[in-house]
Amino acid sequence: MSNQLKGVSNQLINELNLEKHDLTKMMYDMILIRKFEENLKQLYQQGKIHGTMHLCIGQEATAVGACFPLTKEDKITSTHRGHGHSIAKGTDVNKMVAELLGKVTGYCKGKGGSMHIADMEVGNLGANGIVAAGLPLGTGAALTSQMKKLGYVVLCFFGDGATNEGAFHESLNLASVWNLPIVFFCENNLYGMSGSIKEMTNIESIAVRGASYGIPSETIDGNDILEVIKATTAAVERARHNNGPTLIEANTYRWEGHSRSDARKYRTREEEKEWKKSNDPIERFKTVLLENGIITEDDFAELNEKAIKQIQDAVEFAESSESPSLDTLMTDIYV
Amino acid sequence: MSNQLKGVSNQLINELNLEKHDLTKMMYDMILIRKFEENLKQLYQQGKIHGTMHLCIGQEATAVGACFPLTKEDKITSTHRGHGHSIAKGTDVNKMVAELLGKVTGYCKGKGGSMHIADMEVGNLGANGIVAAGLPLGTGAALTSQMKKLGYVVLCFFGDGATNEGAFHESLNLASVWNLPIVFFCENNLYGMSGSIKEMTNIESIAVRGASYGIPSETIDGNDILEVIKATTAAVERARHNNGPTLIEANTYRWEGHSRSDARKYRTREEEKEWKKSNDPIERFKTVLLENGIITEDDFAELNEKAIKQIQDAVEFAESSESPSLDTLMTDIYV
Amino acid sequence: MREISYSEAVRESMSQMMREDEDVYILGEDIGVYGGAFGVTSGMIDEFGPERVRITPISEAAISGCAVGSAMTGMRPILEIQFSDFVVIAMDNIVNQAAKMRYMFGGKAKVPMVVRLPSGSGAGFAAQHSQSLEAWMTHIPGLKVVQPSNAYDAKGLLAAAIKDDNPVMFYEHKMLYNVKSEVPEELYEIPLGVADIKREGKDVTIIATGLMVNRALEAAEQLAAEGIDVEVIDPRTLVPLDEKAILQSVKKTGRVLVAYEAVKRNGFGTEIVSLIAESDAFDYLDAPILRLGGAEAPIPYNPELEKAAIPQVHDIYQKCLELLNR
Amino acid sequence: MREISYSEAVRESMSQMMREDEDVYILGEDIGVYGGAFGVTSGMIDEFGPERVRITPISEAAISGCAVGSAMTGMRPILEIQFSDFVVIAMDNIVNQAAKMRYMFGGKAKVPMVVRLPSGSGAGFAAQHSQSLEAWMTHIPGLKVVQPSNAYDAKGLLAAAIKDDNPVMFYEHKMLYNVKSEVPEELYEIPLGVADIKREGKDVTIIATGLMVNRALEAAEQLAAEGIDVEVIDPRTLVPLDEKAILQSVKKTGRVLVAYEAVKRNGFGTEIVSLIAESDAFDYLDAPILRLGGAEAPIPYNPELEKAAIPQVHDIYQKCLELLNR
Ligand SMILES: Cc1ncc(C[n+]2csc(CCOP(=O)(O)OP(=O)(O)O)c2C)c(N)n1
Ligand SMILES: Cc1ncc(C[n+]2csc(CCOP(=O)(O)OP(=O)(O)O)c2C)c(N)n1
Ligand SMILES: [Mg+2]
Ligand SMILES: [Mg+2]
Repeated sequence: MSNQLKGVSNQLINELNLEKHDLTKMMYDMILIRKFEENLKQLYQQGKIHGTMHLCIGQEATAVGACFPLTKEDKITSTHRGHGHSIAKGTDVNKMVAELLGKVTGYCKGKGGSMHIADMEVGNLGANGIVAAGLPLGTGAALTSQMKKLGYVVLCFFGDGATNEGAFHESLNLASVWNLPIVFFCENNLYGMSGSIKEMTNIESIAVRGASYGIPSETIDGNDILEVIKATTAAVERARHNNGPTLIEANTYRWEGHSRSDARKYRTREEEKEWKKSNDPIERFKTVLLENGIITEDDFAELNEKAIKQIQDAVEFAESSESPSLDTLMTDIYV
Repeated sequence: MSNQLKGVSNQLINELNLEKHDLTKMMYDMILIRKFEENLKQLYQQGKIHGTMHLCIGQEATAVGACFPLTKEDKITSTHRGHGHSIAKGTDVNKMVAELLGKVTGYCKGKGGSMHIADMEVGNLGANGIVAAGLPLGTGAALTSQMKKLGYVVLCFFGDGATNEGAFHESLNLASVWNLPIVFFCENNLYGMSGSIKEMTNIESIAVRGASYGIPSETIDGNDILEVIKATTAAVERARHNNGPTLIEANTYRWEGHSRSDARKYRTREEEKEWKKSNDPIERFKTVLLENGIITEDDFAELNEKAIKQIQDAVEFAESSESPSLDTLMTDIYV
Repeated sequence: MREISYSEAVRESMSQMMREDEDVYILGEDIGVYGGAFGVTSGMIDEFGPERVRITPISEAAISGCAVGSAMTGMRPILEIQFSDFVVIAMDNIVNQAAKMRYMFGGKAKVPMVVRLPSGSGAGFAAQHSQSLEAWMTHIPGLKVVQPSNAYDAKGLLAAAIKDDNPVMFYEHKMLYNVKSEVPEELYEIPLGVADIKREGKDVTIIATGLMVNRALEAAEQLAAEGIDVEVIDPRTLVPLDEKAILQSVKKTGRVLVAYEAVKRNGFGTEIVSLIAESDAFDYLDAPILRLGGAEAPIPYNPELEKAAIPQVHDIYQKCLELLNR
Repeated sequence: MREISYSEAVRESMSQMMREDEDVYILGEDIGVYGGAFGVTSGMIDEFGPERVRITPISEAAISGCAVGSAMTGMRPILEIQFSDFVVIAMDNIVNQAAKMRYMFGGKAKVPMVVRLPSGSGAGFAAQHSQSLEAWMTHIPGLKVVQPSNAYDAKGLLAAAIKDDNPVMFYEHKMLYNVKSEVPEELYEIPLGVADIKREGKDVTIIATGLMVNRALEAAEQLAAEGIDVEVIDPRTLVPLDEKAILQSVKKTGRVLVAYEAVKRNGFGTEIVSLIAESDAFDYLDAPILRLGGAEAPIPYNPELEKAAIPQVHDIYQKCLELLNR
């Protein structure tokens, strides 16, 4: 990791004044997401998961950092690449793995799979298989908060690719005009499925688009969890105090292919290596925590073990769960 | 008319170096549009036109000014409020009135009506009943020009309200990324159907949205035809020389209601009066032409007479035309 | 009983529901002082204010998604799509989100929303403003689809739709807005899924939807003069569909005409025909199951052409004679 | 003859047409080095370059409209919608623009474009990536709708679709992409509107579309073992529909099963049923017209549930027995 990158984080850790407990929890969540995804990859290779799935390895800091300032009452909308968001928002990994294995104990009783995990109880309004679809839904959820004076804030996750959908444009405008309590959080991982955002737009950064709606926006280093926390906390506060939406663009990188069938021809192995080597969000956070004496190497190893164990348990839970009975095909269609 | 407004025009008429013949033709076209619309209003009141129609009285300068730099090979896409655009692009008023009366001699053989007038021969790709639908179509027409190296430029007309549609966003981005020969021309007449653009967005001007796509943009006085010509000429030149799209926001005002059933409760009669009194694009252009000795009051009166006559002839042509035979119901569906 | 128009009935139903339940709100383009393109929401903003009668930008994708998002979090939105043709821009939210969310989430969400869709031809608005696309919606599990043919039904069905916890597509017909009929002042509900036998008869069954119900009734009057006794069934809700009422009538008469305004090919009438053709009522049929639907053409502007594009009273009359080999 | 897969057949057809006619180009998301979500365009960018194999932003509204705009001005675009479910975002351009433009303009425009739509379930992609919405398109006058069931048909029909001067919705089935069959190397066209009798028989007619054609053929084999002689008709194009072929077969067998994967309610099969029920073939029917369609549910993720959601070979087999009262 470059000294420059470290410098920012070290400064922020003092500025943000976070409790050790919170920092450790976030470190743990990031590791948990990584282990979760690594395990899914295996399960997929073993043929235990079918269909498709989109891993977020390399993007753990945006998920965990953006969810940190949120209370349980606050809500998120997520994407096809949503496992990290879900875990960070407090969604139970047992039920997540069970869902991925198509089991009745899964969040969706096996009916939804990776792209439709939702957990209303912790404010997770759901992953989504349609690019940018979470933005209008989140806008509506924010409207409920405003109309019913519930005080909660909505944070919408979406990718760089999603910002070229009409739904992005219309939602940001509507949220701005109605001054809704919402944070639009873009994970710019440089690519859509294969389309490089540099080629899919003609602008320097996605954050410039905020100005089209009178929405304040900024671009941040999405692999520095502390920077993510800082920006999101400010945005959530704005929303909470009726100051309207914010657009955050967090730069990051997905280590894996888009989905399981991606030969990654649209980018170089060197680029990937560079990100992995010098810009791993977990390594970066770990270094900051170590340097600031928040955790030790031993603590980190322990967190790792614990996460591995938690995922193992989740896989066991899922594997030992029942498949849904065939008659559930026709339930849950109407209330 | 304020001295300030006059000043700009007087300066421009020298700068733009326009021929007397062109200036007179434009004056005539503006008058012709006004007379056309006034006549439609009458025909509608007489029950000779049914359905709906959207008058552009008060917006003559944008239509005529924006079409001036276009050659016959260049193309426009238009809107529900498209009569002015059509006339300015050279579409024949006889066939337009015939279409509005549902006659077989109309542009669409009576099948399209006001919202679907098109004239491929003069590069008029059509009005459109769907707000913002002309933008992606125009983008495609510009792509044809680029791919087939045809050298033509496309100018898309749309309203302020249309800029909140996803199609606006997606089209500007696509046109920018592909560097297409297109001009996005927004007639900002302050209102959608009833929604004030000030309330439907949170921004000072629509032109700021260009930055979201890396598209140069500017806001102009749309009731000063010379300013319209200047901005559009520059934009068309940019497009023609492969320098990509431009976004122009032209401020103007529609004098009439949105369509024939509009009680105009969303705006004041004072506001209307103010625009009509001190910002009539025809009066403004006339004054400049008079002051610069391009035409005389007599010339102007003559142009007026001629336009009235031309519209009378068009109405006569239309009224004496046949209705389509019933078997045309099932023709023109497939090639 | 007092008579009010279809459009007043819709407004009254919304207003009464909004007085009863503060979670109900309406959103759409130009629904404030303008009163919406067809005046249906006229005056509502005065009573309920701009918070509950929310004028939106021209952004069908965002406003439909916003309706879904607010419905899944506790509100009961009524979304007015200005002309039902513009629903094309809102389809993702209706089809991929609202309709499927409960199922995809394993029953852990509900989306109580009503989408009001002024549809149909007859007003000279041409091809992009005159469609009848309700059949699309019936093809999407998770949606309910309602199509009232008169003011009384409109009021009661809309109340039921607003109270329903599922997304309901509510098709209003532009040409019915000004048609008056007797409507009680108090709020009442007509349950979704119950057909109405608009006229009893024993010789022929006409199953008609929307505007065609009224035309079928007119044709039935003319046929009565010829001694032909026509039964007219109005399903009122296409999903859920009152199959029983339809099949019973078919068994009784043995002759069926299905009449709808939408494009004939694959219109909702084809589902009704198929239901009958695969059922035990098949054995009671004394004649082919006839259909009348809209021409397989976009709706034209010219009024005569426009009229020719959809079934008229006389067409219905003729088809009934045909069914009786007369 | 050599065998190639359905997906190779689609690619070959596009490539051969692009070599023949420089106005043909393809646009869509990730169709470059990625080869598209299903690899159908693999390698095409190498031959034709990024100008004619145009990778687009994720902007279904713009790219569909761009296709229409370029088609009406002289190009012949092939638009790949990554999963047919995403067509919801492109519906305005398809339904209100492409389909109606020629008509609205009184015959003064044409829109020669093909929209390729990978559809259907079976791959575990769940509710938003597995739909079969071709029935929507058949309801829209001005569109043609094609649904090939094997590699040979796919190649020839696609060539015809690309040469057609109208907007053609071309439904490809994800589960067929890897299925191989004999396909000539040279370019050939299968005219739109001509059904294919995939198997001749005299006892029962199965009219099946898309993936169901293959299942019907399997069921027919099993039924043959029981002495039941099944005719399998594949319409191949839903619009225009080869009504004659269908009605002839019905008159011959007197027993009909219509099988389709799409949601049963208002799927395209209902149009086929209705056609038969209103025709003179009605009098030849010896049994009700049976239907098999997808469950009236969103497509679930779990593989067993997913399988249960659409007709299987055994279901077809059973229904045929039912038709014969066995
Ligand atoms: C409307 C729509 N179009 C296309 C797709 C196919 N698709 C799924 S993910 C994806 C790329 C999304 O890119 P981005 O928004 O940057 O998210 P990322 O995958 O990088 O997290 C695409 C094209 C889709 N699911 N929905
Ligand atoms: C997609 C769509 N939504 C709504 C409408 C109804 N409508 C027609 S014109 C209009 C207002 C358009 O405003 P603007 O773009 O500013 O154009 P103007 O009428 O002012 O010229 C509306 C809402 C439509 N035709 N299409
Ligand atoms: Mg991305
Ligand atoms: Mg306007």
